[in-house]
Amino acid sequence: MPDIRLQHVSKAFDGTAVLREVDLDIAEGSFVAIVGKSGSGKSTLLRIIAGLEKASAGQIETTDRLAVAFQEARLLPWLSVVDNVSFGLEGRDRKKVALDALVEVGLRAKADVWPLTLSGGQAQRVSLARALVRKPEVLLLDEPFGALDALTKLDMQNLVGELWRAHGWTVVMVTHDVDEAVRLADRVVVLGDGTVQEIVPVPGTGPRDPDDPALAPLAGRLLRLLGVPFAGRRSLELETSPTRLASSLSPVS
Amino acid sequence: MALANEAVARPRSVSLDVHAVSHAYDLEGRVLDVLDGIELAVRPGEFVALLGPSGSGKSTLLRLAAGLERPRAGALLEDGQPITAPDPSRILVFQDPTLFPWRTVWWNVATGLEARGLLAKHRHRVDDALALVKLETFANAYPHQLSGGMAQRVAIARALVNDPQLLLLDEPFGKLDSLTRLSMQNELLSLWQKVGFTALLVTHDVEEALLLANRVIVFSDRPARIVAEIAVDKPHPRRRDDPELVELRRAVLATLGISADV
Amino acid sequence: MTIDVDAVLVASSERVPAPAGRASGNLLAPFTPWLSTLAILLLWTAVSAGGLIGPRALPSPFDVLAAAWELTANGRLPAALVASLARVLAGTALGLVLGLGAGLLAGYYRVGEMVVDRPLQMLRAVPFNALVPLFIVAFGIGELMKVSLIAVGVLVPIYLNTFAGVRNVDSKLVEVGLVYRVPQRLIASKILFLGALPSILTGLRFSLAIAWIALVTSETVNTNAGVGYILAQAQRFVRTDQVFLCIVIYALLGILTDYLVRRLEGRLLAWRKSYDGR
Amino acid sequence: MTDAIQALGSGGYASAESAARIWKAGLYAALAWAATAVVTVALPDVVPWGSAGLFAAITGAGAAILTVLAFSVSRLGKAGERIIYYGPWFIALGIWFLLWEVSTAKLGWLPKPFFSPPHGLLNVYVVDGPRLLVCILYTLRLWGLGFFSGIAVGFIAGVALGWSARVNYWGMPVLKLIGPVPATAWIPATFYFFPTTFAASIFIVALSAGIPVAILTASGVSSVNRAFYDVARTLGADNRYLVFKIAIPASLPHVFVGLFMALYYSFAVLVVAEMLGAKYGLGWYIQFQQAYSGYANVYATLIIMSVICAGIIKLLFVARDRLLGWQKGIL
Repeated sequence: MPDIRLQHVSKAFDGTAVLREVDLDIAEGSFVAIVGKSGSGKSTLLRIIAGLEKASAGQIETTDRLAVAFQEARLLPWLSVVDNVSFGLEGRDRKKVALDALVEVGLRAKADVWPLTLSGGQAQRVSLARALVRKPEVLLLDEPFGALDALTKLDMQNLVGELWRAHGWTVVMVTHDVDEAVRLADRVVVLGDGTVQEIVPVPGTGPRDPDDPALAPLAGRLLRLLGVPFAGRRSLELETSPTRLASSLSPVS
Repeated sequence: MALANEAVARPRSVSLDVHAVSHAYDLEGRVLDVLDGIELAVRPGEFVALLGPSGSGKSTLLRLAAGLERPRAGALLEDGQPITAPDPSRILVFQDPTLFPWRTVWWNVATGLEARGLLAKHRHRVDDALALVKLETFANAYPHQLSGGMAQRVAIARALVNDPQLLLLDEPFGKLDSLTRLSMQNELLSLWQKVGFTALLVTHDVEEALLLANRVIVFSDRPARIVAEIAVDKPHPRRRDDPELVELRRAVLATLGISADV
Repeated sequence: MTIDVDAVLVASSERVPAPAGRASGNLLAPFTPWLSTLAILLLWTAVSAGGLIGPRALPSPFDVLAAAWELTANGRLPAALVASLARVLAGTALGLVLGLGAGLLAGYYRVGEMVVDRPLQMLRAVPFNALVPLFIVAFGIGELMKVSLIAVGVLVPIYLNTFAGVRNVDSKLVEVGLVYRVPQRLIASKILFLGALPSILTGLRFSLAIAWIALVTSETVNTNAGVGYILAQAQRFVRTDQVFLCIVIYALLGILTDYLVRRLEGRLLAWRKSYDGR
Repeated sequence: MTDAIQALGSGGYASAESAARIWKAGLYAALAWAATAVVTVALPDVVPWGSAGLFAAITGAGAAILTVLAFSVSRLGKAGERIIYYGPWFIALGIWFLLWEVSTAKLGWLPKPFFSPPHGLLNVYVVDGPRLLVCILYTLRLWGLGFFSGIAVGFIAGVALGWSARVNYWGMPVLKLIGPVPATAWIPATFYFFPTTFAASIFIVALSAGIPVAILTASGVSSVNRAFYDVARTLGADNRYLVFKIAIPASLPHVFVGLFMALYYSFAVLVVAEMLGAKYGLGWYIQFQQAYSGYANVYATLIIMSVICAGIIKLLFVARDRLLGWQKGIL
């Protein structure tokens, strides 16, 4: 039974087609990564699932109980961390629920500070906690770690993977990073020219060891599908010839 | 070694010597030690990467090498000459492109020449530098019209137009999306191979360091000391899935105290 | 938790170390910013004592203090202060309520913008001081005219800043509210209003400066109480010391309100503090 | 803004759809204007105000132009679209004139000295035109001298305060001290210091304009992202270059905020300065006419003032948009 079903979904902005006839079933409890180049329409797809954008055509079946974490944590800077997490919740125990969620993301100690004092990784954890307290069925991640440094990113991937295992959500993650996609997802959807180019299954369950030898060829294949050859394999093609360069960049003084 | 030969073939690159450099900042009355007795010799034309945890003082070392600050102790030498002030022979490229938003791409690149009064004679160099990063068509665009990758390319062109002998790179690709980052790494590598500057790269990304550098220096937590030095004796181009590199990567991550396994 | 070295870098890479920083170990450190003020006072005393200009044109600080004592002793100054402050408070409160209301209306609703924005933009183009004759026609020459003149002066900047503040709140934050199906009233109060607050407070500071200008203006018209009245009297009888006293009082009141708004900003915008420091 | 775009869009749509059709709003507007003209000539004034014929002629001509436009506007392209966009305003204006005319001159509902019919205002321009023109010139001279000298000094002081820690150390407390003093409060004191009231008035206007510019320029310069200086220094920039090519352009957005504040303050102070000591000028004229209950003259002057102020504000906006074009997208 699919949790999210997209049928013939199209979207155009001012006559320019961004998505064309996208069909996609996302099974309950699965972790799907959507990869694509800039402008491939992957963020638009996520925004349509989240209900932030209306499709120009097609049907979408989804659940009400969904939460989104964006690339920027998008915390309200004038509310404390715990108030951000419980923002919009009803009920007496909202503060306790929020504190529990902060414990889960490992930031209980920062409950009462202002968001602007947090590092990028911490802010992203708070944003995850804010999603957690809504007890979602579906978690949408829009390049959640794109702005983090490489080491923090590894930590955050581990956290998201563990939370996914613990809560049994359906997760849809949009990312640029094929390594991230193969580390975490069950299936990787390659988006290009507004349509699904290919769906690549990933064996095992995430979060996986990034040095797992099975992952490198997968990542390589995804990169080729995205039109980026393996780093280092590509021959260096510069339009300027070395001789011209040498003359043009001769010492000035 | 091949590298030494290359260095001979590159008379326009310089060496950088860091001798017993320590540095600290005053922070609200407290002294915050950042660097502790750093000893490092970078050969002409070499590509060295600095790896370390957040806030470990890697960027500080680059600021010292650029001459933006003077170390509290120790000395930094460029080709044997002490570094005391910023000089266009050493250019620092920041994590943010820090383009001047009120100047067009062309004028951003021209800044260094203009500041030194060389612009009138060397206008073509600006065009050449833009061609080098394949942004000729964007010469009249303003920075806010550029994507992150394009802006970082402009920042690199702005550095290269001055014919730097030492390029200091402070996480130059840290804020780019990963696909753009891969192609920018390739471009940087090819520029280094063709232009022949000495490069010192600060990065968080172990893979990036291993793919690009001849030598990887690992810093400890603050105050930073050098805890490991790894020579990467592989010719370029390198493959990401090269088993030796994968093994090195695991070792480096372990040194940094981060387990990639779950 | 490690300290963000970037923040340290910025803090320590000041171009020139500020002299205040050098004296930071000194016991007198908190008073050093006032050194230049002290210097001005000394210069003032020296010039007036030197007799270069003459007490008619420039009374010494002591003359001004004496005038203050004289007017306090006969009760005129306290009464005037009460009258002036009451005017400013009433006018500012009125202008604040109207300006804030109009700004929020125009900021939240398109319809509100259409109704409110055009007339207020027109009002903005008229120097409010020039409206004095009209206000006299409409409200007479009593307190009502003075209060409403101040209110109009205050209203325009508050309105402009509230409106711009609401409209400039990052739409990405509003989007968060939409995704999590937060009720409209919470989006209005917790996202749009709080997000506009920095801008509103800027408007308030600007407005208070205007309020004092408006007060001075309105008190030149048929006043029999207030600091402006003392000023007018002093001018008529060429009591230069009292004229200067009134200027000093206006200055102190202006500084006081500026200080109060700063305190208010410090409280309400505490969340920005860490950010501004970077 | 979006409203404008939408309205423009729908206007264009309407005109494209009915190239041959007439512009109805234009006809209604013409009707209202024509009615005003007829009422003005046909009915007698309760008390004569003068220039009724001229006003009727103007509104009548307006009605004629609107009628012609109603049939030709679809052929005027871009300009036509703008005219169609303002169509409702033409109607509103016509009705407003009509009501105004009837309620004041024709029926005398609103009392005579305080409320003037539109042709009463027109009469002011006709009768007192030359004097008003002189007043406008005097006001503009006073404002221009005061404002520009004020912002020039304020800008230079602001750059120095923002750039040099030493200047900041000594200067900022002084600025903080005199900044909040209402500029009008200085007026009595300045009369002692300056030889002429004119010089005193210029000083007051300059002060009111200079202080916000100085404060905001200083905060602009000191809040320039330090990374810009670092970049420029590594590229070989000296201090001169840093000030003129980095600090000043980077702080321009702040400077413009200061300029807008300066404009607002300077207008307010200008009027007061003219009311107190001047021999000519719009503020003086208002004061003078008020004393003789010449309220039509007061209104007429207010209209001139708001047109001048709106024009200057507009000019400043244009200047800002040109100079800060690079900022688009950041805002």
